[in-house]
Amino acid sequence: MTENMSCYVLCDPNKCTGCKACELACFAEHNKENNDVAYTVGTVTIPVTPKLYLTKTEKYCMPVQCKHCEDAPCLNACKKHAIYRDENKQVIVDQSKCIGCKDCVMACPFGAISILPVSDNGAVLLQKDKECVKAASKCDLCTGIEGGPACVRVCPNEALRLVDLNEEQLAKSIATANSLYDSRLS
Amino acid sequence: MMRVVEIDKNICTGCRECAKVCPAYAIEGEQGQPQTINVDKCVMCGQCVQKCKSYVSIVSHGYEAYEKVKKERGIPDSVTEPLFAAHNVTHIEEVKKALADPTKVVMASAAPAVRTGLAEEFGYKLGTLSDGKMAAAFRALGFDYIYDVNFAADLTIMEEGSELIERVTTGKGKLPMFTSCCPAWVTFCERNYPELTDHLSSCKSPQQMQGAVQKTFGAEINGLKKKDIFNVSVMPCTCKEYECSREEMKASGERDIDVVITTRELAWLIKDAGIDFKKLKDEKYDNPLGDFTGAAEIFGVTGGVMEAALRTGYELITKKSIPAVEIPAVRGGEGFRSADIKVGDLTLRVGVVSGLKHVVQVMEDLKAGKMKDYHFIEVMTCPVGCVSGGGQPKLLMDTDKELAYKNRTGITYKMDESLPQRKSHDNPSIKKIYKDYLKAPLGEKSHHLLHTHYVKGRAKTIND
Amino acid sequence: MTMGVHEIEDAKLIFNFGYNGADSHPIVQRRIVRAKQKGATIICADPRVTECARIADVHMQLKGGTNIALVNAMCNVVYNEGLVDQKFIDEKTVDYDAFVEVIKKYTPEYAETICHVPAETIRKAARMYAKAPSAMILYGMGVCQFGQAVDVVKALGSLALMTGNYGKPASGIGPVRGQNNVQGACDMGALPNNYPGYQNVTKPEIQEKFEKAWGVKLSNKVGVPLTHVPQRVLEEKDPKKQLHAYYIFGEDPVQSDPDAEEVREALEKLDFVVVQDIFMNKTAEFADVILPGTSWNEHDGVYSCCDRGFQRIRKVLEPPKGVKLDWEIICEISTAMGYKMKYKNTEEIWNELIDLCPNFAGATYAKLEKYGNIQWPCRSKDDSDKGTVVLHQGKFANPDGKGKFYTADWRPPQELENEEYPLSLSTVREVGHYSVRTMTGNCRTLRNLEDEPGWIQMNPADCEKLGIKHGDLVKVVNKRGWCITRCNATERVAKGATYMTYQWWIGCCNELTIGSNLDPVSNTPEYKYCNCRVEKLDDQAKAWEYVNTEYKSIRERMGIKMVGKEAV
Amino acid sequence: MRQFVKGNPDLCIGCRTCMIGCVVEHEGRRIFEIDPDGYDFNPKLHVVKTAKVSVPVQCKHCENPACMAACPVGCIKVINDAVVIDQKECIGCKSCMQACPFGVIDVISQVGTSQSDGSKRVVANKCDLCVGTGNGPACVRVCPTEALKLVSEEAMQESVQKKRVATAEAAKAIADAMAD
Repeated sequence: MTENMSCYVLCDPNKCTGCKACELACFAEHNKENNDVAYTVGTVTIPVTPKLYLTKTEKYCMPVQCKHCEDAPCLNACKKHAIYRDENKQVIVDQSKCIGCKDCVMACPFGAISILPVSDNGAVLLQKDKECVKAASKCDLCTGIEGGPACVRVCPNEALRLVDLNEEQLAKSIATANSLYDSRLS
Repeated sequence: MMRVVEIDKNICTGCRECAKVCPAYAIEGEQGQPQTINVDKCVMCGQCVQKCKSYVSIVSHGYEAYEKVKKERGIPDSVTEPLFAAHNVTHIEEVKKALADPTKVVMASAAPAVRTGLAEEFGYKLGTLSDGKMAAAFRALGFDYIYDVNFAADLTIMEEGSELIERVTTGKGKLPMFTSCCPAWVTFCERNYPELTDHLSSCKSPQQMQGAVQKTFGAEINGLKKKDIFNVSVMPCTCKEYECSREEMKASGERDIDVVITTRELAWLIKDAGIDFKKLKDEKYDNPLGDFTGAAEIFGVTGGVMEAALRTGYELITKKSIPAVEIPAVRGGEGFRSADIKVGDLTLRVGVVSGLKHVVQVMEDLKAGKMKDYHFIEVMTCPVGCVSGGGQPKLLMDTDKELAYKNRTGITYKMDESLPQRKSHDNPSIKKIYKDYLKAPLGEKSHHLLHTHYVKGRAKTIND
Repeated sequence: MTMGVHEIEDAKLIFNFGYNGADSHPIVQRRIVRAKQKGATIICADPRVTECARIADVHMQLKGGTNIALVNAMCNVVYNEGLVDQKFIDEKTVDYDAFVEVIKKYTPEYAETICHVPAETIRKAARMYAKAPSAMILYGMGVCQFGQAVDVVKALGSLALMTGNYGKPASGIGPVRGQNNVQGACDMGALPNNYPGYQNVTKPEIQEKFEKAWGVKLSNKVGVPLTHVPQRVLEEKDPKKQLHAYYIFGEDPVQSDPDAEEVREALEKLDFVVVQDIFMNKTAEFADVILPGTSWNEHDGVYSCCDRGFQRIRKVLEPPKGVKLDWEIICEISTAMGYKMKYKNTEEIWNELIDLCPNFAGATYAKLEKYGNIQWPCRSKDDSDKGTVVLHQGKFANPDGKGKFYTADWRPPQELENEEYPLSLSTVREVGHYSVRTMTGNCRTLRNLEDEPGWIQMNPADCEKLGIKHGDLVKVVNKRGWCITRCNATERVAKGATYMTYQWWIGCCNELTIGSNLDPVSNTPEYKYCNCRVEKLDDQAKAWEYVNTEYKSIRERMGIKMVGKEAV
Repeated sequence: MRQFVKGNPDLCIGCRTCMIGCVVEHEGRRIFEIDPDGYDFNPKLHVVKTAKVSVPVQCKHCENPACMAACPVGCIKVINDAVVIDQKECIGCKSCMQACPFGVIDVISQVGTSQSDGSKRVVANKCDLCVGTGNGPACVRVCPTEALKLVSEEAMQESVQKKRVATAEAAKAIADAMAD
């Protein structure tokens, strides 16, 4: 049996319309506590910094987000140990440790990471030289947020899905076994 | 041409989620390509503005794009919230200019639904009432008179109720009569059912009544010249900006409403002035044009105009007190519902349309002669009435929509319950204005100031 | 080289054997990198993890001194697995059967015991090489600087023969020669057995041709190879055969030849030594006469690239006052010795040369100017003859037109590791410093990158055993001599093996190398293998003092001006 | 995002031309003309060779530079979007060197300077992207194998965008496979 695997959100580009509701919801959910983002747009005082990124090709589109790789190149590339694996095997960026070196961005084969400004208390954090603090921003599967991944919840087209391969593999293997059983007579 | 609702081509991702909510099928474009609004179809309801999530992003548009877009749209620097592809054109700078102009007497008046949403923009729970805080905010912003469109809502009931009674009892005028306070609906009707515009009540919307009264009666009682008065209307609606610019809306001789801003823009104005909304103490509206009843407040929700009209209509017809002020039969959500209401010997068959898409079947039935039993039909373009209007605070997550509508509606009815007068004709200031100025509903002055006519087939352009 | 250097970029497969382009010729390595980027397969045979090994698809990290066993084993795989180009062998080659007899013994398993390369890796490399649509072999000093060197070259040539890798683009075999214009020196006849253009001194018709052209009597005897000089000075008893005078031109044998002690002895004993060079060097310290020469950018001329390409070089700087051009010096000496040699310019010399060398005849200055680079053979002065990129097209350049198979049994290096000297020592190159340090040691930026006393590359495990750390000064010693250098602990070298570059005056590894094991054909010494011992130096401060004092004293002796920090 | 120079170990041959290019760019042509020991030879990048890689390492020009945050005298500044050490103000405290997780800051002694006790000034040294020269990073220009690239914000975004498109294409394939 394979290792217990981390979960991730996967989009079905056949359903995605590219509305960015996922990006906005992601931002809203992650900034309720520290940046006083409430229900409405008017409560936002900082730049929208999502953790997944709508990507358009000529024919279709979808948000790209972290796969929570089992041997995560971003985690391996991070010299500051600002990327860690939590108890649920999710790959998480500790933005307070990130120095914005961009190694993880280069390492990630999916383009799931962007370097974006960091805000606290409703304002963008500034460094000594008044430049804004920036950190790697990527999907954390809404760890610690009630209701699970916000992107999945808000998608108007149900294009996003939380993938738990552990369960799916099991279901698939049972289905395969059943079909073998069914076909044993023929 | 006047621009009311627009889609910014540079920001639109072409998701066409807006097209799904557009009741007028006005949004055109290929999937995945920037969309355009067909102005010949658009009713300016702003539901696309509410729906759009395609924001100006530092990731896809860069760091400078946000400030650039803000500047292009004439949004104050102080605004920090995300900006989206679909947006309504703001007139906030005109309001700021008027407030800063010492020669102008600036009068504020806000629609009933505004006070159910405004607080959300300051971090309050969905559907927190901010009636008193809003009055205080207007005062802090430097408005000279803090009036209220709710006053005109009561006035509307007087006029529209009387008109209904007249149509029902004398046979003068077409039945069923349709409400005319929703400008998006009126525009839709003029465009698509020109032959049926006679069914519309000739009453102006509360906003326009309020404007006309402020610049005439209001000028008189306050010793002002109407040309010095600058009327600012705050609306949960994007179409109201268009409504106030219609040629017919100059009963006072001037433009009756000078500028309309939305609930969201009022929040910008408050933030721009550095007012700490949370710290504001409740204040009162100015008399007499700021007095209102519970009947006026429920204009903000679907079925509210109907319910308010019935409360007054019942008593005007029967000369008796209505047995139950609340009429749950006309309350509800999106769609079309009808009810038979006993008014003395009369049974009024009424209908309520919530969501403009649902009006099409009604109108087709009307054309087919299937609506003969109906006396009065209320039409609201937005899903659950003005509380869900295109100018209301925009939700970051549409999963909160249901809760927002429920709470805003709930607080509207709660406010109605809490008010001393709940029937428009009980409003003392209404009584006073008829006594001192208008004389009687449907009278000559009313006809001039408070009623309008419709342009059949107002079709081709918004600002013809 | 049977190919052009520029063809490397287009190779489908490069078999890089004992050649470290990144350190020796970065510009060639660039072509290898580009080939890789363009999808070429790279096989590298090298005892160290060189830059080429690092990007190779297969790296055979063989033990030093086992080259031919590895090549034979690869041939064995190609033969046994039927990967040969039989048509090519039948039509274009000779001596195949004798060759097969030798390689039969060299199964990969057998070779593994000699080379320490896993049999499977040998098989994999052999299959890759044989199955490639075209394959190119590049080799360097890792092949040539052994007592058994020419055998390996022939064996590599045979590997290319049995797979038909000749006469087509981006194939063949290429010695990427060590020094710039070393090919030119050979082309020009600076070899003991040849006139210019590889025309043998023992052939009467050649002798006659040159006698006629120059108007003098010429000898038909083969001269003394460079590496035989010490022996001919020190050990030759017959005074007529003994060497008495030595004219050294652009060489620093004290630094570059093996067994430096022996070279110094020979120079001491010689009656008369002339050194012609651009800067002082260790050999010049023994000179009776020093003739200051001009550097590469102070004169005109022609260089030959390792791929037989002639290129014009042009003067960009005026030489210092009083310094004569090299060819002017030669003319004057010749004239003084009784042969009136006189030229107006280098073109005149060149024209004389190409008229005497059929293979160069077409490479006129005008054409070099026009085409930039002409690879010989270029036999016609006609504009259409632009030289020859690929050799051996259609038939081989041998008299019978056939490619000749040859290989030999493996012979171990002469001096192996033993209890007293448990490590092997090989000389290598480092990028930035060229051969001896006469030129690059005087280039300030290069000296800033690396300077005395150099480094000895060692496996970290060996360092740990000896208790030495990276950067420590150590003493390297064997029975011939010793030197002091710094320890470079690196995973890139195998346990038991050490490597040093031979330009350093203090960290001078040629104090230790062997002068006596020469390849019987090329007379090249076994620079790549001798034994040694590395000793830890407990008093590092004292060792540094020795290094600094020694360096200062050498520079003082050579008259190099002391300035800045060193002057203090 | 700030630009930075990135070395590619697949292309690097370890020749260190970049290091010389760096010094020549910062010291100017005078280094070929003056006393060989009268100039600083302090490359702002270093070629690292291990068993697996050869590649120059240099400052990443982090968005939130740990070195800048650690500098007690504020001599690490952002100039033209490059993180630059003002060596005139540096006190040689080595805090930045410790804070930098990449080991790309050196502490070097400056020729021709002296402290009150006569010893040479020792200051921090690292890649400044050759700001102010107008030529762009010298290391990139001189590399014979084009192993060094200046990664601009645009290039970075382009590369991320490419990867995102590829990810979307893969997701489409998964969705199509699951729909079958």
